[in-house]
Amino acid sequence: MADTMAASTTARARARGGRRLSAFLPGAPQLAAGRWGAGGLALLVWLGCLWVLVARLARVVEALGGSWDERLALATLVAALATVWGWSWWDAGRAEGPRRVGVSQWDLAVRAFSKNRTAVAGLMVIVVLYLIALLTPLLAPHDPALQGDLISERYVGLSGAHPLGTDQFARDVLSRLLYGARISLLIGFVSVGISVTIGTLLGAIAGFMGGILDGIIMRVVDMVISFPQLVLLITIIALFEPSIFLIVAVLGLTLWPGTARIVRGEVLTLREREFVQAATALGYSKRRIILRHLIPNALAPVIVAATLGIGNTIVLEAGLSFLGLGVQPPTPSWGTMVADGRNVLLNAWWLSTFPGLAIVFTVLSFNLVGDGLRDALDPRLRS
Amino acid sequence: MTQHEAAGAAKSAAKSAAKSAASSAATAAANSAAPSAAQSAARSAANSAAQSTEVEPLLAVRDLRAWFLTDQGVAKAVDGISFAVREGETLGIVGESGCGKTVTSLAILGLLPNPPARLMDGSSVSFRGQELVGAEEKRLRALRGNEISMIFQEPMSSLNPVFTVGDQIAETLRLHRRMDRKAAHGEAVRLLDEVGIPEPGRRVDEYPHQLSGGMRQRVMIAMAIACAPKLLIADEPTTALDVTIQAQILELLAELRRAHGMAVMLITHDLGVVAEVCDRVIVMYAGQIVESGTVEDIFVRPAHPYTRGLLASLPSVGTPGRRLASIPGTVPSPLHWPEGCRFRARCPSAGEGCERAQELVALGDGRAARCWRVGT
Amino acid sequence: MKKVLAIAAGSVLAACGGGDSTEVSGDPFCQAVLPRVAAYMEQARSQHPTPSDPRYGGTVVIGSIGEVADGLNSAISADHSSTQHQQFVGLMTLVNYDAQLNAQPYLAESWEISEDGRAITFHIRQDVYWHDGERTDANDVAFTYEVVTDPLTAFPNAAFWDHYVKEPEGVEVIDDFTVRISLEPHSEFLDPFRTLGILPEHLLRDVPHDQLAQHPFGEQCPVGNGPFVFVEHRSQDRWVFEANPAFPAALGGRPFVDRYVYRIIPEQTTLLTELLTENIDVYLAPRPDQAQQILDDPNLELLAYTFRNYVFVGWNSRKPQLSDARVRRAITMATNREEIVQAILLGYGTVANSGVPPFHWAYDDENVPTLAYDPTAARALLDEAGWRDRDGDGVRESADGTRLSFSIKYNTGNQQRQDVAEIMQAQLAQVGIEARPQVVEWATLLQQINTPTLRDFDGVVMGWVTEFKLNDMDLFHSARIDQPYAWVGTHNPEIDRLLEQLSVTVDREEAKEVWREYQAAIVEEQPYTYFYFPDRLDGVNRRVRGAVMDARGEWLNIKDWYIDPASR
Amino acid sequence: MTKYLLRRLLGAVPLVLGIATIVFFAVNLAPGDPTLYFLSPGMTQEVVEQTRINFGLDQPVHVRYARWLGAMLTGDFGYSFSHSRPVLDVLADFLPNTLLLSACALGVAFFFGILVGTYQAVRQYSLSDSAFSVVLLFFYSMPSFWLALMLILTLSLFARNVWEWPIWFPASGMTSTEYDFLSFGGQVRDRIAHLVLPTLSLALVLTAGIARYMRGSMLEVIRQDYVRTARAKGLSERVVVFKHALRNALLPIITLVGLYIPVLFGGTVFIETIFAWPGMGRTIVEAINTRDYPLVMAGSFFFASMVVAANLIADVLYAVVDPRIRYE
Repeated sequence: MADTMAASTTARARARGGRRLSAFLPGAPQLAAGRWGAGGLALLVWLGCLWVLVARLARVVEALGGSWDERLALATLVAALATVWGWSWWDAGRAEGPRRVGVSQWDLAVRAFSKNRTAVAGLMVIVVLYLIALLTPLLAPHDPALQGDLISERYVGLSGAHPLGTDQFARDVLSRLLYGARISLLIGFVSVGISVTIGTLLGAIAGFMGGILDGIIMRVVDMVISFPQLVLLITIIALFEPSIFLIVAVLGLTLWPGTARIVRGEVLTLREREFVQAATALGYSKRRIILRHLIPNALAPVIVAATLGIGNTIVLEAGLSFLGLGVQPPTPSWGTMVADGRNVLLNAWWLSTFPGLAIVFTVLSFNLVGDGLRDALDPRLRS
Repeated sequence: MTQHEAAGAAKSAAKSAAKSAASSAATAAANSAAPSAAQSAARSAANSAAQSTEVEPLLAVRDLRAWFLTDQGVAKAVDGISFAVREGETLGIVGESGCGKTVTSLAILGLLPNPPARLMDGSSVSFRGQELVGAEEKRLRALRGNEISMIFQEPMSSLNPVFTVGDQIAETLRLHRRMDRKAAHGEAVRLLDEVGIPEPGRRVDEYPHQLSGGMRQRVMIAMAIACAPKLLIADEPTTALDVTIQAQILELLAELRRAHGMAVMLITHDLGVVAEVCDRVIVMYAGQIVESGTVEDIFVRPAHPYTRGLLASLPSVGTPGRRLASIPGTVPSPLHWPEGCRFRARCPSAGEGCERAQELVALGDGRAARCWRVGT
Repeated sequence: MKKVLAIAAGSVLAACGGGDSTEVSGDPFCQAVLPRVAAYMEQARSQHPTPSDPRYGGTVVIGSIGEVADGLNSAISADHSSTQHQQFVGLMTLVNYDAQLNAQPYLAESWEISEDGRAITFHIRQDVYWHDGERTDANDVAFTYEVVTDPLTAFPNAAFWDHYVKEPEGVEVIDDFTVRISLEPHSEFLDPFRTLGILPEHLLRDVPHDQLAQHPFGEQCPVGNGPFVFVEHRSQDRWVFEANPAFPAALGGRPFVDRYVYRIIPEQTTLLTELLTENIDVYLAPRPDQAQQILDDPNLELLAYTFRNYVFVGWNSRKPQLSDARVRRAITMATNREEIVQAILLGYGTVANSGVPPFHWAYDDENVPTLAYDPTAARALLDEAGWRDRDGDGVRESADGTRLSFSIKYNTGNQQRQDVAEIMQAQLAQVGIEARPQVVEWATLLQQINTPTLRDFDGVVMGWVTEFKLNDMDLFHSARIDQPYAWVGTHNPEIDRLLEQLSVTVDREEAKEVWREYQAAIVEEQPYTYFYFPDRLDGVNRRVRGAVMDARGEWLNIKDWYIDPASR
Repeated sequence: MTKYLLRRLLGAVPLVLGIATIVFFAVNLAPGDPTLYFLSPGMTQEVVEQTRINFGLDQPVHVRYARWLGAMLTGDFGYSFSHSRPVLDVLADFLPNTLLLSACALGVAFFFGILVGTYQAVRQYSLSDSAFSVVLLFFYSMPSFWLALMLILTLSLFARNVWEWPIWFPASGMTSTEYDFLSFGGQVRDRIAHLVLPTLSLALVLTAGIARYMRGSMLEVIRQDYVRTARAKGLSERVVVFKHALRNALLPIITLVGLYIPVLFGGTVFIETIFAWPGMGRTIVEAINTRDYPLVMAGSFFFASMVVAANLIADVLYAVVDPRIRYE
């Protein structure tokens, strides 16, 4: 008995020390304890936000009364700092003692996911990306649409004033890259959101109801899937006036069949399972069964498909912009930047290269996380 | 039907009837002691005659240690076992699952996946005087399926679903016997007939999923004996089959053994099978041999408490209503074998002196047991 | 195992190796015509052996982003590269222009104009043969004239023939080699005959005129009488021509190069790469920001010359913000066009003040007033016109509160027009004008600005490729306000008068004076903000010798190009 | 089996017609009108009207749809006015080139995808396994047009002019201009040289996908009992892996053919434009821009039917390879 008593006191002492450290450097105690994923991310976000606060103080103050996206950026900055500090304080404070190990399916999945190093790295990149996207109004050194002196500042290579060089209108490539991130990530996120919701609903209905409804939905799915996605997109977008909303709507409305098929497959297997039969026996309405029982259980493959989908959508948007049908100027998106820079690839290589790399690394992170989720959520692989 | 056939069928029918009632061949053997005991005694007598001239055993395993190096630590699945198999002899290897039976068989043929498995230094497996541990892969391959072949437990998944049974049998012939395609196909049909598959001419070009479990095991056997191997290792060949088929397969094995003078190493956890088929038996527990001897030694005069426990846990027709005695506890994890006698925690007669590591005490005439009490 | 790899590798190669797609077009017309051409060429080669001059031989390859859209069918062609292939490669025109833009004899040996100026009589050369052996004669010329002046054909440049008498009375075959065409006297009356490639009457006479557009003659099996003979056309990929040994010696005889290939490569980065890796000899119209690469490469030479197309922003005078000429002038003065020429064209271009190209005899920049870049004057002009920034939001409003804000439309895929719109947005903002660039798909944009009842635009960035006979009638004349191209809806009696006078002044010296007055009126009215005449750039490999390119076109003297024997 | 094929074919017909109908109404309901594309200075209103009649565009939409559907059923896909040739001729020109490029890309992707996937599975957890995984994922996440531009920059331009490598690849076209004068061997080499960069640009993305599936499938198969039986028969590791294991691991990969064909055709739109490859993908995009209704509809009709055919072939192939499947 004696030694356990001593152990807990030293644990409590160490916890108090951990807390003091996390007060100044959130994430540091977790990092010291070897949890480089969570710790690293917390520390990175903390230092990043602090730097933004200090380096861009004038912009922060100005943002108070600024436009909605500046106020949103400010809110994100404050929220990020608060959550990181709070989490680190709570986490460091928890006594070193036996931690209550959750056993629910999600806890198992989270633990399996965190063991996969590349997936965690991918997740970190995504979190940082979304943070940067939200903080862009404070972060971007110049206004993306500001055209410098067309004679002297055109196609200037990497320099102090313009860390990533300037484009054909002497605009700052770095600022356009940051604002481009907002557009590309937004399009990726929203269109996948639309397609996943439609796909899940229709898939669940088709799977659960069966009969002619299933037949119709599946015929439509076959039709949309067997048509080269890109040609369908181009047909629709080229014929109407291209704008972000049209792109998001069209992407959302043509990408849902993939999810629908996955969900229908899951629902078909789930439908036979006892707990669904039990629910019908209890007299639940069909709508309730689909929404409360079938969909939550079919979520695992949907989440994986959604994560991979975002990556795929960003590549698609870049493709559309390459054909001149994507986001229209002067709003920058990564696709348009690569397209604009392609004709001067030889003398202004940075115009296409940096947005191209941005696309690859973002899509890579989404794919890594998608793979990690697939392995973590797939019970068979967790043997 | 030849005379011998009739007798065999009659005998096996009677026995399988008894077995199907309560799968207690050993007790049946013990109850109707007279005929089977005499019969097995006669057999062992023949063997012992061979034994006396001390000819080099067909297979000699000396101090075999097969350890698995996993993240959680070293799993000593097989921890120093030695035994021998003589020409034409049927050796039974018995023990609860997880005691290292299958690992031993795979170690002999060098089929353990490396990593994570490794044969520790000092392990030796010599087959007809030729050392296999550390032998060149090419030499081992020339042996497998040719001089030592193996059949497995799951007939449903042990045959390749996308090749015809004929092809899979012919493959061994064309590899080891350099037969051309037509000759190998003809030989395959003959082998199918020899293992008792009806209409072999048609069946040879069918796919595994078109055959029943019993028939697929017969195909496995045909594949194994294609090159008339000296030793056949059978890893739980009948466990996945239902009782009636089980008897037919054992009958087939016994027949083939007599016809080809082939030694059989039968791995099973079913003592009834051992009693019926084997000449000698070794009982394994926690990666070690705890007792070895002839079938009679083991069934009539079990020396090691673990063997006695195994026998006691067999249901027997003769004594209805007797509570089955089961051995308490479970087999310990190979990651950290207990100190001293590994059966100590579950041994009813455990006591002072069992904390020391037990040696295999020879009891004369090839019989031995790993328990200090045995010597006294 | 080896077998598996072999099969897999073999199948991959076989799939890649097969699939040859050169094919003789399945159309019956072509199947009848092409063998005759081959036979005649065989005979011509033996009759006219290649002279021993080292300049003969080799292949020249020209690469461009666009297909020769209408091929050699001059009855339906509106596309610049098609007309050039008709004029200088496959067909022949009655007259050609020299460097001073004076007509020179070509298919027509000589011509006379009647005293009252109401008829021209052309005398056709007698030594010109179609590539299938038929001799070219007056019937061909008459047939071609009838085709292009018949409204059924829907000849795109029908306006060229405004002042000519329509068929059949308009043309008369006097004898096999003489033809008379009647017309009303007007300026530059020979110009249409410089652009019109003469078609083979013996092959196309029974094709109904409204079916000519769909006839395979243009793109699948053209038969011409020019310096090059058609060999093959793989759509969207390449055109292949061979030297015509039977081309009249008096006109220089067969071309030096044996073969001329025209390759279509839609991506400009690829085109530049193919030029730099010497897979093509000539890269037509590279982008100004690619010029530096061509200048840096020792094997290449960059030709830059003023050309006859200009880019402008047309202002819809029906819109309240743009109805006042002072506002339009202020917009022009607030745009630093000189800087734009430097920025977008890297200096390869001249600022334009009207539709008259710099090389044209009517061009005169000394005594025609120009609207130089002067933001303060622009602000003053806007104030004078009653547009002031009343609510301090940086954008001017009129007295009744309408904001001086409008859209500038341009078509997708045209980088330069996008640049113009984006730069104007930034520069006009400095004088309190809000200009919103708006991209529209090409065909949709045309419908919005061409449909008289619609005219759905404020500003539109557009460009014209003019012929040498300048004619702004369709653009600015108030009588034609409901024609497709009267986008800006100009109502200016002074401009109407000058336009009518210009179209009938025959003598160039006299016309110059009228042009000066017209250009001054245009500057005053400022219906367009004329931006620039972009120089035409061409990247040419030094192994190609003797190439002359100017406003008249790139293929101008392709029959005199020769490949340096050393690097053939 | 033939009854199954018939059933699938009958099922495919409404599918493909449905797609063609979607595209028909998408194209026809959009603003803009093809004849405007031919406008140039001086074109009078009557001329515009005349062209519309010449191309039959003056009819209301439903009339045109009925006429188009009727014509299509009799095999007449109408007339392409941007190419001024019957649509079937245009397709005959371009479809083979796209099929050739797609076949090569698919062949290369599957060949190397399977090879790499198998190698990774056999060498699981080794350094090369994780190295391959990261590199493959890198290509899998790359937009094909950016990859194409980078390939041109490096393997065509820099290779010849900057690094002076012994071999470099042409950046455009299907054959060189001297193709007709080359020996047969020369012609094959020339064709392959022109195929390398476009095929690589299309195939690399697919290879990454196939390798990932193959690795998973192979790992699954290697754990099976019959692989252990094969080893117990004394077969060499290579025979065990490439004969016994590979055949079974290939089964799920075949279904990928149906999944990847649409992705492949989508990719051709960029690759054919960048490498000046006269193929169907690029033609359809140009047709859309020029409102060439008949060509757009015929093109999408053929694209869709090829995808449906690919799925059908994948299923039939599956039955051929896997004896357990029998379609009645």
